[in-house]
Amino acid sequence: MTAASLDLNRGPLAHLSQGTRSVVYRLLAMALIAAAMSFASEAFLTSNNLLNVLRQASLLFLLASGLTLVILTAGLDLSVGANVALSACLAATVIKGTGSVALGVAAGLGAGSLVGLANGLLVTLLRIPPFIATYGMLWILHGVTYWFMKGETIHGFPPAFRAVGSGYWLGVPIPVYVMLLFLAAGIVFAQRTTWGQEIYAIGANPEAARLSGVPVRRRLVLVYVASGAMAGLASLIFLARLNSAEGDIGETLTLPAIAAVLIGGTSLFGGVGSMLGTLVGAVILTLVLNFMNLLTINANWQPLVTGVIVVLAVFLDNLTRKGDSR
Amino acid sequence: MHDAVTAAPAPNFLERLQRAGSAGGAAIVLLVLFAVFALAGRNFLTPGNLVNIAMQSTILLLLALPMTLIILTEGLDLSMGAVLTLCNVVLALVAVKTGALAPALAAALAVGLAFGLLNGTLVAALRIPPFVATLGTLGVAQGLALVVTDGQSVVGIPDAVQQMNSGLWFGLLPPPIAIAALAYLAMHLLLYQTRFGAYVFALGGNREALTLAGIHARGNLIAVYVLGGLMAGLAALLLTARINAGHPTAAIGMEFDAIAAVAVGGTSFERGKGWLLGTVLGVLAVGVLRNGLNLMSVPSSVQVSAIGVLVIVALLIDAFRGDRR
Amino acid sequence: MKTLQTMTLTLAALAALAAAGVARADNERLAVFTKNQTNPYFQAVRLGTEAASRQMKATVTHYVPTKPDSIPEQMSQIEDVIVKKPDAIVFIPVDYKAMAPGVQKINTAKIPVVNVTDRSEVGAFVSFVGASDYDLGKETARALFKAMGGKGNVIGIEGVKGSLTNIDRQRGMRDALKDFPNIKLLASQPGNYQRLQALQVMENLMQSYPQIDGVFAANDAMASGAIEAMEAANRKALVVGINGTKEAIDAINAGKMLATGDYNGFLQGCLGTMAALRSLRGQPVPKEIVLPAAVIDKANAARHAVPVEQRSCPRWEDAVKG
Amino acid sequence: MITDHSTQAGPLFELRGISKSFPGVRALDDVSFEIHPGEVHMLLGENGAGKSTLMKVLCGAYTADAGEFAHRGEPVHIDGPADARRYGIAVIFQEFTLVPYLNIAQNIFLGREFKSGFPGWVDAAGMHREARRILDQLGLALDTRTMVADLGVAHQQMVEIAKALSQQAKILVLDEPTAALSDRETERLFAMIAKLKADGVAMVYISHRMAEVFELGDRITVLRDGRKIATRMPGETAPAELVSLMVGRKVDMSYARSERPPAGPRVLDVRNVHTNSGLVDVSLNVRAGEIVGLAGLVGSGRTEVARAIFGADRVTSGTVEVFGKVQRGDPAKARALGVALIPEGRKTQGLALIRSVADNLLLAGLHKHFGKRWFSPRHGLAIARSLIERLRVVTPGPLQRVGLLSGGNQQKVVIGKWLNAESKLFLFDEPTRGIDVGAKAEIFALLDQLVRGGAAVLMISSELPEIIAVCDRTYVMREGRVAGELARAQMTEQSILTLGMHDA
Repeated sequence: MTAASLDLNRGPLAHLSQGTRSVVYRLLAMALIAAAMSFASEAFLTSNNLLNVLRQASLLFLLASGLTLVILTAGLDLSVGANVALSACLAATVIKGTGSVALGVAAGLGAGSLVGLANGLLVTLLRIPPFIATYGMLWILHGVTYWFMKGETIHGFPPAFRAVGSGYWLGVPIPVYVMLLFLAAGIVFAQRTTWGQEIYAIGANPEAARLSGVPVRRRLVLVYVASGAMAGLASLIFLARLNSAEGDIGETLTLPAIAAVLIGGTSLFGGVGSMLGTLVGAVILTLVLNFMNLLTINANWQPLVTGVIVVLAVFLDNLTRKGDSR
Repeated sequence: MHDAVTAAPAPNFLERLQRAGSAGGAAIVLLVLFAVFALAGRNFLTPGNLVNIAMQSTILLLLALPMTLIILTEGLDLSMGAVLTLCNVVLALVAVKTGALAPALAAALAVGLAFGLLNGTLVAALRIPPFVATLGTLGVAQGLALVVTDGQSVVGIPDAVQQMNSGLWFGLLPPPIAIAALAYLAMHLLLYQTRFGAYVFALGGNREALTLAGIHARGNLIAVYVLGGLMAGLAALLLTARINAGHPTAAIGMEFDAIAAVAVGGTSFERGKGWLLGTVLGVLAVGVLRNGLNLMSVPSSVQVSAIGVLVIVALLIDAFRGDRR
Repeated sequence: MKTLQTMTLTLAALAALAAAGVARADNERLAVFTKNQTNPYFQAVRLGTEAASRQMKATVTHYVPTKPDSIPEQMSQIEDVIVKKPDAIVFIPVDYKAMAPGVQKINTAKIPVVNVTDRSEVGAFVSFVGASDYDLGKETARALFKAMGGKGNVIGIEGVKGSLTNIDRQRGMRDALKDFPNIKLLASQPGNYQRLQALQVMENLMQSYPQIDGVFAANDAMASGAIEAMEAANRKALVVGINGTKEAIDAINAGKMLATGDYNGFLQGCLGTMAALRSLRGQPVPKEIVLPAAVIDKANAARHAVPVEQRSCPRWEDAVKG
Repeated sequence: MITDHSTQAGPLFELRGISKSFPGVRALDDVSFEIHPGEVHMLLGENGAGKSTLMKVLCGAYTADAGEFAHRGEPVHIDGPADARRYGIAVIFQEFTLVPYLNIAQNIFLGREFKSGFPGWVDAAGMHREARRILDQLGLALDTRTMVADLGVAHQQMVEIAKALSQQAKILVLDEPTAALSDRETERLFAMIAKLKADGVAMVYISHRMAEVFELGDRITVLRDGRKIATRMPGETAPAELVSLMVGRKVDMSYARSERPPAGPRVLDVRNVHTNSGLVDVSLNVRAGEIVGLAGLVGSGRTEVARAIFGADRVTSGTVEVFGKVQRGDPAKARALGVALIPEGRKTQGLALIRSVADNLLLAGLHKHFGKRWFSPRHGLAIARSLIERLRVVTPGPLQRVGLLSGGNQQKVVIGKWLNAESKLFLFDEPTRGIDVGAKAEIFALLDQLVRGGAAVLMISSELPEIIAVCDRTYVMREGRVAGELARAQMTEQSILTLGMHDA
């Protein structure tokens, strides 16, 4: 039994499923945080700033969405940040070399997916624990990126490509559309496909899934490829936004992406979580950092605040998941 | 079954090694690396260089030892690198202020203890998954290290601290190696000769058995994390002596190195299966690889990838050997 | 057993591959320490050392921490290098204070060492080669303030807190500010020398400050990040950075950036290497070589446009006066 | 409430009016219970009747909401395992309480390590000596330094028993101790129980096996729905009465089987199969419309046969042919061919306990109902509802977490999963283990219905009466081989045992 538990099985939300309820709580929390912030800073509650927050959250979400699938299967992908770096550098090289954005996009997505495939094979065929397999992969990717880039920067891309990162359509930044698109795709994939159902089942009990005829290895490879592909996609948005690629791009993104997934209510033990939750997680994380910037609070406090939010989110989750031993 | 009741043969030493944590991966990797570097590099097998490797491995070992125990309980401590960093900064600040070793070390150990207690409480009492809890405290420790130093290094460390990195203890060993060896010895005895050690295996292997045996599982679990915090405090002494400074990012990310070393050493993330000596081999494997590649003037980018390959290959060897059971 | 052999072979092959990369030379062997593999500045330094050693017929080996800017790792690399006993060392400490024990080890091993870029607080060096961050900060800021016509609002984007370069660059900028009473520093936030962080900091600060006329970024990557942020928001301001990277020079030529302080890693690499070799060969070397603070702007950008890979080191006598 | 028939000295331990509730469930309701020295008190009840909860209250793992305890007539408190131990209460749990990577001696004395001179230090030599003594008593020749992870299930159960014995318990609670034991080991355990009885140890023995109840029991208490229904002496009752007390209605024990049409074509043909899991040259077949038994001792390779057919274990030589097609793939391929496996471990292998009843019911049949890709939650719920109705699964609704259902209902969900997949060949591995009598009857009725519909069933069971009552013919396994095949007319407990025993 949990140390303390609130009885949230009664009340207005009682008819909702556990998963839906946990997302509703998160949305409420997000609204509360936003409301509190708007008192402290006038600049905060402007449409410009909110769009700004969404744009910043979009990168985090794209990375975190692939990770969500991986974590739903009780796996982990520590290599996403390194994957972004390598994919971005490859895509940048191809764009500069061939002048073709399409080829560059293909290179970025392809490289990301291939890395994901390698992770998936390490985890399934060779049965290395995901934590270690993807950590080893992180080093390998960094090494390859460093070797490939030799400390240089590649910059200056065609305006059409850059618009993907920094442009607007109907007053809303384009990355926000990309984020919403992949949110929808993620929700459909997780909730409305048989593969999604099987992925949840694998996370909840891999042996039972296997003995129910679910091709567990193939599905696992799929989620790692998805995570890699999303890293590849994120790398492209990154590239378009920064208008340059260098070896340390993305290095600092992995832990925040994992944090976003966890704040979003996806359980590290697998089988529980949602895409929408991850989006809310990414937005909450971005909101707080944005707020600290607006108030010009010393950036030294950022890691501390992030850490506290992660623990708090999961702790509150424990309180609301009554009687759940997990 | 009839013959089911007959004696299973007593395990011989080798079998016991293997069982204790597949054991093979780290040992094989270490041997191969040793052989290759000994043949390829002129300076590798010199006493001076071997001492070098040992010295370079001490700090990581001090983290990896308690990490082994934590992983044996099916836990994880991602905050260890950040806590070490914070302890490093605090130790440096106090040492500069007081000019003495004892209060500085005491302060570092106190910080380590506090974070160990915090981690343990979050994990054991509030039931937050270890990965999440310690990811959170990672941020807290890192943030505090930045805040108390405002991002600056702390220098002017008194000699009393720096002496921990020079001279010989017992006329034989440099102090860091002596401390690491003693730490290993203490941890080994703790794990294999005391009740607490048995409870560590039980925490990971079958926590309910422990509760049903009337043992306070939570208390023991907290103790494991406290041990991690204290060892980070002790490691801070070596780190401070080594770099003669406190630095707010000195050991950021070292927890992942420690976890990798534990895994390379053959400890599993599940069911309390593991082997403390394997961790030493894992730490040394990483140390030997880095040192050997440096001696061979291998480009840095290749070194980076080589570390990843090492981790994966060691685990692969274990995975394949595990198949034979 | 088969798989085991395969893996053993893999390991051996890896090591052998590595062995093939070993450079052999009969001339002086230099070990070069830089901070990381990702920042173009250090690549320029490395290229500078290579160019100089080619010209002077020596060989260099690079040592870069596998984790960017890792103090313990650079310490270990120093220890490993001492085992190899190179003829001399060209050294950029990852931290100018915390690498003191490493420098002492080099000194104890009696390997001549030239300090480059970040001036180490402790240790005996053949020479120090570097630029004055203070002067660069001051001159670059001055160029910005002048271009703004001596009035308006400025945003500062700082580098890594506590790093020597950042401290001095900020000090220089603030001293320059004193001469321009009508310029207001709205905010100064750290971007940790990183493009993305600078971009996001800029995006956020633009929300708070509707009127921004100038941006002083402590390096070029952050300046580029700030420019990207403003372009996306359809805003404009004069932006300066420091380091003189190719990217910045391109941006200056394209009219996106006002100026960059020339940190000239290539030249620092050249001179550091030359100083080490000269001292080995018994030629005189000054204790300190500080490059004059030069600001690259549209007027003189053409001179700097040669890619680093194609540059060659100047003659010692031309570069080092007195 | 209890009339004391047997003992002169009065009860050793009493529970009076114990109640215990969990969210949504009243697990124990005013239960009183007493234990006398030197008697074996059998505890019977369907799953979910409250037996396990009662045991956990007794050993201090749960704290009762209401009620009191008395030790030799003195009121006492039990507030944790340590208290229970003080009164000499020891429990042999059904689910193992062993730590895999500790050795046998360490496991036996977990939490009661022998102290040595140095604080915290254990006297390992002393522990091994004492462990040796206990193992010898049980006739176990295992090395006390062996890691428990390296032991088979039966040996682990024996270590569990050794652990309880080592506590010199005055009150020993045994929760289905023979479930994983071979006959020989069961015999040894019974001998041990007799000896303990002679020494005056009181025992509470939970069992689902009627034979044991009458062989060992001095007194029999039946629980139902968390309440005590009755206490009987073995001489005064019969199995039929006990069963009706357990289920609250009369149930026919014979699982009467309807006459079925003659079996159809062969749908499963296993030829000369060898596996790494220990099967040697196994050949057998099953035809459409028949139920074939697979009997044999625990560890004889029955489960391995099912797993090999289902593709869960690799077949190293020989062939498995299903519906005329060679199956050499994984469970996914077996499923595609119409094979279903209802595994032995319901909770570990059969169900995703944290997911809903509906999610579990749908898992194996997703491809049948939703094509290759798209899934519709609404359609899924409708399917789940109809399965729940068809199988009479007792659940508040399809969205209930399956882990919260009783054992019998969980088993129905596992079966429902495969009905939904429209399987044609069902491999049942101990389908009635740990399931109450009422649910057993329902499951057998379902089997009958399946084969009448043209499906084929291979059923593994340790309960010989079940095999005899339900199956059309049976194979008997011994040491990884098929020892023989028995036609319906030849099947008796005697004939099956003879084939399955080693010394036959």
